[in-house]
Formats: sequence, structure tokens, C-alpha cells
Amino acid sequence: MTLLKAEDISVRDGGTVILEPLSLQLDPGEPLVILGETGSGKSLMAQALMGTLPPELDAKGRIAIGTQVLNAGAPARFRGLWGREIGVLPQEPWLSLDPLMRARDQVAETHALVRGLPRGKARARAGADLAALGLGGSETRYPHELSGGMAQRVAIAAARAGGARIVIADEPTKGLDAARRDDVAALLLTEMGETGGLLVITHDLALARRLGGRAIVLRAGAVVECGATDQVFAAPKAPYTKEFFAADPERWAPRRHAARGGPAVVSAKGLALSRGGRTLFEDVSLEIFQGGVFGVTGPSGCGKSSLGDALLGLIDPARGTVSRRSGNHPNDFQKLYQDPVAAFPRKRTLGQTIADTARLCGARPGEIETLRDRLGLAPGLLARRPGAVSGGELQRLSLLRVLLRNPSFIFADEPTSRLDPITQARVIALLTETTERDGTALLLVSHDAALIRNTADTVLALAAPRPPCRPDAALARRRVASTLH
Amino acid sequence: MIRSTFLATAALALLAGPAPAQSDDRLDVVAQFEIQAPEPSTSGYIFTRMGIAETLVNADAEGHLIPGLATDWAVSEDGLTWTFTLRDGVRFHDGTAMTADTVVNALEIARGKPGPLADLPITGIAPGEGAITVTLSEPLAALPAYLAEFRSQILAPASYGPDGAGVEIIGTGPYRITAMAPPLSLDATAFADYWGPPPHIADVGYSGVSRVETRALMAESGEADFVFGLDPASVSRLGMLDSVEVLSVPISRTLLIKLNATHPFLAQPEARRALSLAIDRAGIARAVLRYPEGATQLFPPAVAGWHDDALSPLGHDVGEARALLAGLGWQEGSDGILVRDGKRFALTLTTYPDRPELPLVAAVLEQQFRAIGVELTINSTNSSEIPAGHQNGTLELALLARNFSLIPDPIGTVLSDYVGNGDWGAMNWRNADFAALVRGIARGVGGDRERAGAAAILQAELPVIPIAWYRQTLAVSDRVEGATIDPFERSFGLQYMRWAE
Amino acid sequence: MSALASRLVQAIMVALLIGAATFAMMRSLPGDAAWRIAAGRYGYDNVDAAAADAVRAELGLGGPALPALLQWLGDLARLDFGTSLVTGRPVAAEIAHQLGASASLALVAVLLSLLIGPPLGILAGLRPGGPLDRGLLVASTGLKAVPQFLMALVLIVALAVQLRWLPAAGHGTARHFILPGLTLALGLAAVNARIARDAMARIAAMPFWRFAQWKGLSERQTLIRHGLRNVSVPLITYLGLQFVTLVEGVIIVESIFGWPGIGHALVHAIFSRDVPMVQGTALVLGLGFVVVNAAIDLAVRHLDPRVAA
Amino acid sequence: MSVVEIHGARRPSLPLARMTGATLVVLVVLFALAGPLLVPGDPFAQSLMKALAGPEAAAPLGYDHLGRSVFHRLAHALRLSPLIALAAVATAGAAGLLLGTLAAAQGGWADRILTMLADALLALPGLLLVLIVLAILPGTALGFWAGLSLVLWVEFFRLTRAATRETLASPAVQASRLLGFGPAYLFRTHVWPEIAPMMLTAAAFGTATAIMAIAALGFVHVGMRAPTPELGLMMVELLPYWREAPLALLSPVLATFALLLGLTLLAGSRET
Repeated sequence: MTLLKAEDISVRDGGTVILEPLSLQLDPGEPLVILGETGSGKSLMAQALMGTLPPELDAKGRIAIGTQVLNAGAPARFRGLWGREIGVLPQEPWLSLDPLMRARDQVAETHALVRGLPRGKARARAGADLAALGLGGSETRYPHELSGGMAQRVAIAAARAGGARIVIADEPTKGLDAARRDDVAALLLTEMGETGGLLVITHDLALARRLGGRAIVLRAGAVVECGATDQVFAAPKAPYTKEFFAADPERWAPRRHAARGGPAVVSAKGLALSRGGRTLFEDVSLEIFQGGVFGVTGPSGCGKSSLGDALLGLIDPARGTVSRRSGNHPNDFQKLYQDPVAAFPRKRTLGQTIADTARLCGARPGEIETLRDRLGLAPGLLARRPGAVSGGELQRLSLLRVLLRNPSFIFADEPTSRLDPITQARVIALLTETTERDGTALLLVSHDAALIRNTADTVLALAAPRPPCRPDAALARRRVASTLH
Repeated sequence: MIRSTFLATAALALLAGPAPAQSDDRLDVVAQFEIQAPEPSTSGYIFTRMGIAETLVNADAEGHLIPGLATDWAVSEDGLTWTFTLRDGVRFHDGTAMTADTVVNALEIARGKPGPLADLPITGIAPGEGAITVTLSEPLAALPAYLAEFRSQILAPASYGPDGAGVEIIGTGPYRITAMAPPLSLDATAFADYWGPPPHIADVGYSGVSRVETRALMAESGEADFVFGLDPASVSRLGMLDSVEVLSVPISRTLLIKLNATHPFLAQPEARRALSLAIDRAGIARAVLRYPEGATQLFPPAVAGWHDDALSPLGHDVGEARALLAGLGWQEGSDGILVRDGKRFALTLTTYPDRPELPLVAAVLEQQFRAIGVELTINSTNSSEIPAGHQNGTLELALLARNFSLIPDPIGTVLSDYVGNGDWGAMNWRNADFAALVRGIARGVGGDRERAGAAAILQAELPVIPIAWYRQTLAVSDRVEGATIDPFERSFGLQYMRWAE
Repeated sequence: MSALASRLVQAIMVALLIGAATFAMMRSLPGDAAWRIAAGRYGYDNVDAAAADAVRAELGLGGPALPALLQWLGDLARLDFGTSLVTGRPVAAEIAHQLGASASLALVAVLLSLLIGPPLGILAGLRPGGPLDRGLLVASTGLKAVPQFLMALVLIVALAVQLRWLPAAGHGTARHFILPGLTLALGLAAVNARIARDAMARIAAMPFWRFAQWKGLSERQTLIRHGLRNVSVPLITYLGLQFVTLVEGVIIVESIFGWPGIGHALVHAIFSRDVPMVQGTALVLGLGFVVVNAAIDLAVRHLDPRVAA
Repeated sequence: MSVVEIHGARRPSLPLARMTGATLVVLVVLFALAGPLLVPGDPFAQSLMKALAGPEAAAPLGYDHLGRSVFHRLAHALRLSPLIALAAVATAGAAGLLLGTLAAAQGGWADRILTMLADALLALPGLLLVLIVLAILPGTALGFWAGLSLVLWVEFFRLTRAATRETLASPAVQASRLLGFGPAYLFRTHVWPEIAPMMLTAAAFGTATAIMAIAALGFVHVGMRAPTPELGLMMVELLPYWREAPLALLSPVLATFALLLGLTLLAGSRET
């Protein structure tokens, strides 16, 4: 029996169609994955199914859930289904738990208020739910005391405690470590079981592949391809799907290793770093050569970014030495940032900032234009401010700015983690190309092991430090500050 | 949410309610004075006014001395020994009897603290049989008047600590204190063993409210029954209300300018007279004080004996004032201010805001003096700057309100202010004839003729420039009747008041 | 714990700062103090050279000030505030007496403001941009632009003089609390309401708010279970900061309503150069802020487990 | 203080509110500056015969209790308080900016001492400090300026320090430093653009606070001295005549309200 059947769902913003009519159905025990890049309309689809579209958007179509048939244009009626028929697993589950409530209470309140169980019983059920998900012993923890994976499991328990058979998961791996992707997939499949329905919206190809079932590929609000997930992955038909899949670092052709030339640009011996009294890693020695790509990977919080900062001399190592090739200009060592928007002065146009840099570095006239063309950037971009330019373009502008310095070493700190797969592939290609062409040494840091594996000449994989790093601790503190202003 | 807002409103409404602001049977008295401590030398005037403490001698509305705790007094032939016969059967609020010893104790403690008694030529106070005797080193006709002053109040020995500082007010008056919370409140109830007629209203309360606006609003809203010390503006506003009666009586207080008679600009009597002529007293009285008239001489009519109707009044004549100053060599400068020997006729007038009308009058004077080419800078500050400036010689002009009958006989004040070096009187002004006349009056020689002569000297020399005679005003609610004003500011007269029918 | 340690440092700094400020005040008019104190004690009719001399002799004024400052700090360490120059009573006793009056007034004001502001703010925050939100913005902006003394006047003239519902001034009964309390409360409520509104709007936009509804909770259940507690954290934190505003209001309001509290005492002490009283009251107000905020630190720590982490 | 003033979730600024605020302030300033030019008159000149008289051509708002033109006194008062307030805000702003940048850039002991000082001042009611300074410099504009500057700098300091610290720790500044830019450039392009709008908001609030404090102290007779026209003083002087001459009392009341409302709106919505 079909759990959910949506027919001709479309979304318009005033006169413009932003999601073209789309039909889908959800069967028990068979996950449905909606794949697409940012802006492809996959989240709109999910919102239309849940009745949570912003009021200025207008949805059309019919949705049948169980015995009820609802009009997508009248979202108010969806509310009664939440928790009872549809369980929603939100993005960033860690932020979806009430920071001031203990884990068990967040599950128990669904049992009590949605299902109407008495308090004691609700608590007992919640405890059992959590234990079943391997969270026995964590019932009385607050969200900030849970890891991302644990928070995700609490959120699933809370979302389903009301008795929902359908689970809609919107980007369930967003903000999570790549390493945890498999856990999430397994968890979602277990929760679905034989009789439940699972709809997953993601741009994470690895997650989609692990989930299997059926897949729909969206692009710019239109369906590009659909079919059984295995088949779509094995033999994508549409050109866009091919390009999209090819951008997956897993599928990249490994880069040809560069020949070592000359002395090391940067080297470290017996390096140990600590932060907040906790040792991140110890006894790391490395050498990075001109024209070479040195890759560092590892789970978040393992100190891979700190390693780069230590090589740049931005932080002091706890032990060990860093030596940089003598005879280099002090500003020869440069960095590319994870969030390029934050790396530019917010209230200045990019052109001004880049012109300032060119003046400072004594760049030749026309150098900006040369680099701009080489990096494939439109001239009009320079008149904008950082916030008004896409991430991929901005990261290329960052590279342009850094290249004005004629650097001998570039530390690229997760330069593509906020970019879509296709953009990511382009930016990484541009980076490695620049490295080879200008003879720069590149330190590339990424949490994506496949990306590093297929890009770097030398790979350093850092392990999670002991005691296990709490990825959310820093985030927790930031959030406290923001709650209090 | 809505409920709690509603609850808040409901709670407010309940507390506010339509109940009248007054429902108790306590007479609420409001005045500007703050109770500092149970100490007669500082806050004693509140206790005498409230009818809690009493003095040996009292004064009636005309200023005649009448018996208080002493029934009778007499002086020896040489004028050096005074005997005060004490009233029989007087009890303190703690039940103890008033005896000659307790009276001597109270007076000796008062004499040891700053106050008028301290400066008197008293050589000893001794208890006698139902009487006390005060011996002097020189005659002092006004001694009984000094004993009518609030600091001479008679309190039980238990009122004083070992060092003489007041710890509790145990008086003999018609009311006894039931609760005192310095600085602002005091409750009292009728004293059952009072020697005189018992008061009609049993319970009274005192609140100190320093802001005159607030006091007036309390009278206006019916919050207080007896509001003392109103500003002129509030008087006319309260006068329009039916629920409040405004009482007003001339008192022996004068609004005057004190000036430094050795200041080079002010040394000649002509200069002082010019300043006096510049003042539009009638205008100030009407507009600022809302009195029918200004002062024509220093002593108000209320100061019996010293006010002389025959004295030619002080006038207002800008032309003559200018002429007088021109005669002294002053010439008008480019900005309208007079100049002599390169010096501008610019002076600082010090005053204090404790009496709200003073800064206002100062502001008017600034304009009226400007009209004759004299520039005033107004320094409205702490009242102590005036005596302090007097003592260190830096004071130029001061605007102040002086009461001639803090001691019911003005002679004490006149003597210290205009013969001695009184801080609130003439500054650097000496006149031998005047001194001789006043000293004689103090000893008991001389009568109305001498007093009129002294007043005439002050009118001619103008060591101070009178501006207006005060009226005391207070507002009484229609709940009570029988309220009076004591022109000597000694009593609120609570014991004579009764609830209106 | 480090939060409490920093509060302790703050307390010590407050004491030093008040010592220095009053030291400067005492030095600014050295010869004048005896006169001022005499005026404070005896009133303008009776202040004269004799009274000033008596004060000078009694208090030993005119000595060097630095030892006096050190003496004060030393006494303070032994919790001895000295005696009031005007009344001669121990400063600690005077303050203890007046603090009660001020604290009860402040408490009434805070409670009233909490009953008025946050409920409206929360309702507005649930519908940002709605009519209530707009109305509240206008009202709170308007209220913030009214100086407290003006508010007091308006309330007295309207509620006491015209309507005769409430006593215009004075103290003693519960009814006397309402006007001064309301004067203070309206100013506080204007800010409280904004804070509650902003906090509520922020919380309603947070993923956990949405998730609670997705779990199946009704609007009301979501508000009660996830809104109130989360709103209370910034609200309480701001309440601590508002303490200073409250004290400033108390100084003005006490003067207007003839309220026998610490603000009234402070203004009088400054007028009459009663330095020990100024030091004492200022210190109590400053340390009051520190203590209140330390208590709020603890309360927030209790409400929000993240702070403790 | 665990409170950081800058928060990302700023309410979308209401240009309408700000426009209204600016208009109100401009109107009040225009009245203060141009009013006496249109209707010449002397704020000090008395005519006791005209005390509390109603409006006429020479005195469009009537006369006060001493027969002085309320119109001209109000215009004068509306120059005085804002002028003192602006002077205090300028001093406080400059000091706060300087010290805040210093504390944020320098760190270490300079930062710790300045922060401790600011925290201690924060615990003291501003009115108390102004009262103490006025006891030292009584009744003068100088006293107000000094006292208010002393109170107001803390806010500017805290804002500057917090924003500068955050900005200096940002990747943008790190990137500029790596590229070789100096402190002057960092301040000009990174720090100042971030704090400038905040400073403007704080300045508008500070001006409102200062004007309110001057009026409040005038009202409790600690402020400017008579006969100087000052808003609080005018109100307290005219208050007893509220039945006789309501217009005379309402004029300073409404002008003060308009000025403060304008400044509050201009500052935008920021708590406290």
C-alpha cells in the first residue's frame, strides 16, 4: 500500500514557476531520494509535502497520505499530520533540539502530548526509544552534551514518537562529518524498517547510494531523471546527472603526482599542537615541496586546520619546529578560507579590496585582468560586495587576491566544503592547476578523504584526538552567545 | 499571557479602586522638614510644631509671651537673676513628672549645643522649689523669649544619651510619638495625661516631603489634610478648589538682599539706595509671590514694635537710581552695564533653592538690576554658602529670607544680625548710634521710640535691602476645621483642630 | 566559578571607584564641608559660624584626605561604614533603614514591569510584523522617550489629582506603591517587552521551534514547553543590566514621590556633603548591582545548562 | 558581562522609523536655531505684567510665570541641552573608540584593566556619577559635560572593544594581515566600517540619555541654574501653573518628548 502519493506538485513565486509539476509516491520499505544541488528546488518539494512553504509561495497539487487527500495549496490542514502521520527529521538535528531540555524529555513530550500517554508512561517509552537507538545512559543529557550523531538519533526518536510512519529527512548529513554519513544512512534504513516510508532530500551522493531505493534528480525546479537509485548511479542518462555524479570526489580521476623539485618550501619536525589544554596531535613531521599538493584529512576537531595555521605561523606549536624556506618574502605564505565571504572586508567592493592588494604588492598593470581571465571570472563581479557573489566565484576571487602576492605557499583550508559538488570540482581543479603552473606549494585540508586521496601528492590523515573530540562544543559556545545576544 | 496582563490590570484596579484617597481617621500633616534624628537641637522644631514637645514660655499670635510649662517668671532688680515658676502636675510621655531638676537638665544640655542659648550671658541655671533660676552676667530683657525657642524644649531625662545627644523624644505635649521613621515620617497620638485640654483629634501623622510641587499635589489630591509651606503658584491653584482651604497669614519673615558694605561698589549708602530703587517690589510681590504688596521697610507689620508705619516707604524709581549711580562716578558702557575706573558693575548674587521663591526672585532681580546697568550673576547653591561667604568676606550679594522671630522677641535676631557679626545680617556694616539703641533695648531700657529710631537708621543706611514681607500659607482639607497659622512658626496648632461634621 | 570570580573583581573595583570619586568630591571643596554639613543639620534658618565651628570640631574636618580615604577603605574591609555627618547615626543603620523602602519599591516595579512587558512582547514576537508587534514597537519607543520624572508627573496629575484613584505621593500603605512603582515599571516594561519580543521572534525562527511543531505539538504547547524557558534566559540577563536603570529611576522617583529610600538619601547626602553617607549609599548601589548580577548569573546557569558547560 | 551587544539577528531596520526620527530631530533643531530668527526675542527679558499670558505675535507660545517668552526660552533650552549632550557624546565616543580599539588590539593587561574599569563603572548608576561630578563642578555646563562623558564612554568602549575584537579575529583580517596590510589599513577597511553604524546608534542613544539626565537633574534642582533656560528646569518652574497656563508647561514637555522620541527612533531598535 502506498503511504504517500503526491500528484502534480508545483510551486510558484508570484508569476514564476520555481518548481515544475512533479509526482511521486512513497511505498513501505522503499526509500525515495531526491537529489540535487543547492537551488534545484528539492527543499521546496519537501516543504510542499509538509505544508511548510513560506506564505508568499504558492503550491498546487494533491497529496494523499493514508486515507486523507490534501490540497498542497492549503497548507494549514497539514498541521494535523505532523508527528502523527509525517515525522520530519530536520536539517542539523543538533539545532533542532531544545537546548534547555534533556534528551529524554524531548522524546517523552511527543509521547505525552501527541499520543496522550500519561507522564510516567511517556517517560518510560522515551527511555526505551533512546535505549533502542543505542542512547541508553544519555537520557538526562542536554543537547550540547550530545555528539552530532547522538543528536540525530534523539531527533529521530522524537520525530517518530507521535506514531508517524513516514519520515521526511531534509539534508540529514548537513553539518555532519563525512565519516558519519554511513551511520546516518544505516539509522534511517533501520527506522524505516519494512513498513515505514522514507523520503530523503540531499545533495550527498554517497548517502543516496547507501540508501538505495528510488531516486529523483532535480535541477532548477525540474526533474532531470528518475528511477531506481542503483540504476541511476550505474548508468545516468541525462547529461546533467552525469556531470553531477562526475563531480563526486569519489569518482575523480586521481591527479598525476608532481615531480619533487628543490628544497621543501615548508617543513615541520616533531610538531605537536594543543588547544584549550587538549592535545590535538603529536609528533607530526612533514615536508611540502614546490609545485606539490600536500593533503591533510581527518574528522573535524582533529586539528587539521590548526596544522595549517601553525605552518603559516599564525599559532604557536606546543612542541616541535616549523621551518620555512629561507629567502622568502614574509608575505609569501597565503591562505584560502573555508568561508570566502568571511575572508573579505564585508562593506567594501571586491574590486576595491583587490585593487588595494595589487597596490600593496606592486602588481604590474593589467595583472588583475590577466588573472581574472585565467580564473574565468566575469569583470562585472568586481563591482559587487562579497555577500552578493556566489561561493564558487568568491573562492576564485580569493585565489586571485592571493595570487597577486606571487605566493610560494598556499594553505587552502576546506576551500570547497560550502560549495556544490560541480563547483567544488572546478575550484579544486583550478587550485591544482595554479599550483603546478606557478610552482606554488599547496597545503590542502579537507574532511573529504576521497577528495584528498584523488588530489594530493602526499596525504596526511589525522585521527580524532583523545579524548574523543566533541565537534559541537565550539558551536555550543557560539550559540549561547547568540541566544544571549 | 493575556491572562497575566489581565491579572496585573485587575490587581492594579483593585489596589487603586474607587475608594477615596482618605478613609482613615488620622490627621495627615505634610511639610518640607525632614526629621534627622530624635535630637532637639536639629529637628526640635518639628516636635514643637507637632505638639509633642513644649517650652517653658509660649508666644501668642501677636508675639506676646504667655505661660507654657512655666506659669510665671520674674527678674531681679539688677536684671541678672530670672526665676521661672514651673507648672504643677506636668508629666512626660513616659509617665515621669516634670521637676525643676529635669527642666535644668534639659536646658543645660540645650545650652551645650549650638543654638541661641549658647551665646547668651548665662552664668548658671539652678533648680529651686517648683521653679528654676537663671543667673546672667549682664541684663537680658529678652531671656523669656529665648526660652520659647524650639531648642529650649523640655524633654525627659531619658530622652538624652550619656553625651547629651537626643535618643528619643519624650516631651510633655498633647501628642506623644507612637512611631518615628527618620527622615520622613512620624506618627503620634493624644497623650492621656496632658496637663492642658486634650486634643480633639486623637491620631496625627507627619510626613516630610521636600518638593513643594509634590506637597501641593498631595493637597490637591486630598492625600494630606494639613499641608504646610506652599509655593505662591500652588496657592492660587489650590484656591480654586472647594475641597481645600488655603490659609495665609503675614509672618515676621522678610525677603531681603544682604550686601557686603565694604565692597567697593556697595560701600556708599547711595549705591545701596540705588539698588533698592531699582527693585519693583510691587511687581515681584504680585507676579512671583502673589502677595498684594511688597515691603516698605525691613520689619514687617507682624514684628510688633519694630514696624513703624511712619517711616517713609522704600520706592521704585529707575531714573533716580541711575542718577544716584551716575553721581558715584558710574558711566554706562557699550553693553548697557555701568563702568567705573575700567571696572564693570558686575556682582554675584548668592541664593539657595530650599525656599522655591528665592531663585525666582533672583531671576527677576537680575533683569531689574540690568535696567539700571548692574549685572548680576545668580549663584543658587547650598544655603551655607551665605554665612560661609559672610565669614570669609567673599560674599557680594545674597538673597535670603530672614525670620526675625525665631525667638519671639526680635531683639535677639536684631542684636546678632545688625550689631554683632551675625552671619545672616548686615555684612561689614557698623553704626554706633544703632548699636547703642539696640543694646539698650536688649537690656530692657527703651521702648517703641528707640525701636522706631533703630528702624529708621536701617531704612536710611540700607545694610540690607528689604524686598517683601512673607506670608505663611498652608492648605487644609475640608475634612478638618479649626486650623490656624502661627505667625511665629512655632506650632501647627493640631490640638485645636477638629474633624468637620 | 570564574564568572563569580569576575563579579568579585568587579565588586572590588566598584568599591575603589566609589572611594576615589567621593575622595575627589571631598577634596573639591575642603573648607566648605563643615558649613554644608551644618546647613544639613540645622537648616538654613540656623546655620551660622557657631554651628559650622561645632561641626568642624566634632568631626575633625580639614585634615588630610588621603588618610581619610585609606581609613574608609580599611573600615570598609571591616564592614564599618562610619557615621553620617548630618544625623550622627551609623551609616549602615541609615542605609539598612532606607534600603528596605527602596528595595520594596524596586521589587514592585520589577514585578509590575514583568506582568506588563514580557507577555505583550511574547505575543508580539510570535507574529513578527503583525499589528500587535507594530503597536508594541510604537508604544515601547514612545515610552522610552519619556523621561521618568515626566512620566511621574503625568501619572500623578491623571490618576491622583484628576481621578483621585491613588495617593499622589507619600508612603506607608500598599496604595502608595502603585504610582511610583508604575512610573518605574512602565520604563522597564518598554524595554522588557522589546527583549521578550526579540527573544521570542528569534526562538520562533530557530530550528527547534519548528521541530517541536513537526513533532506534533500545538502552538500553545510549543510556547509553554519550549518558548517560555528559552525567552526567560535573555530576559533575566537583561533584568540584571536594567538594575542600573532601575536605580537611576529610583533616585528621581523617590525625590518626586517623597519616598524615604536610598535614592532620596543619596541626593540629600550629596547636597549636604555627607561624605560617609554618599560613600555608603553609592557603595550599596554599586555592590547591589554586582550581587544582583551574580545571582542572575547563577539563575541563568541553572536555567541554561550550556552556560555552565 | 556575558553580554555581547552585536548580534547578527538584527531586526531589519525600519527606514520609516528612522526617517520619522530624523525628521523629528531636524524639526526640533530647526525650531531651536531658526525660531528666534523668525520671531526675534530675548529668552531672559521679563515683563512681570505679562506673567502667564497667552500667545501673541512676539511670544508665539505665551509667557511664563515671570513674563518671559516661552518660545524663546524653549528655543534657547533646545540649544543648550543637545549641545552639552553632543559635546559629551563626542568626547565619550572618541575616548571609547580609542580605548576600545586599544584594548582589543593590545589585549593583555591594558585590556584587562580597561575592562575592569568599564565593568565597575557599569555597575554604578550614571546619574550617581553625574551627581558626584556636579557636586565638584556645581551647576555648570562643564560639570554636566564631564559627568556625562564619564558615564557615556563605557558604552562606546564596550561596543568598540567587542566589535574590534571580533573583527580582528575574523578570517578577513587574518587574510589582510597575511597579505601584508598594516594596522591603519586594517582599521580603515575592516574595523571602522563594522563599528561606524553601531557608534551612530550608540551616539543617538547617548545623546538621548544625556538630554534626559540633564532634564531629570534640572527637575530635582541639581542641574543648570535659574534663570538659564533648560528643559527640566522649565518644566519644574512651570509645573505649579499647570492649571493656569497649560500651554506654557506643555511646550517644554512636548519639545522634550519630540526630541527624545526622534533620537530613540533614529538610533533604531537596540535594547537598553
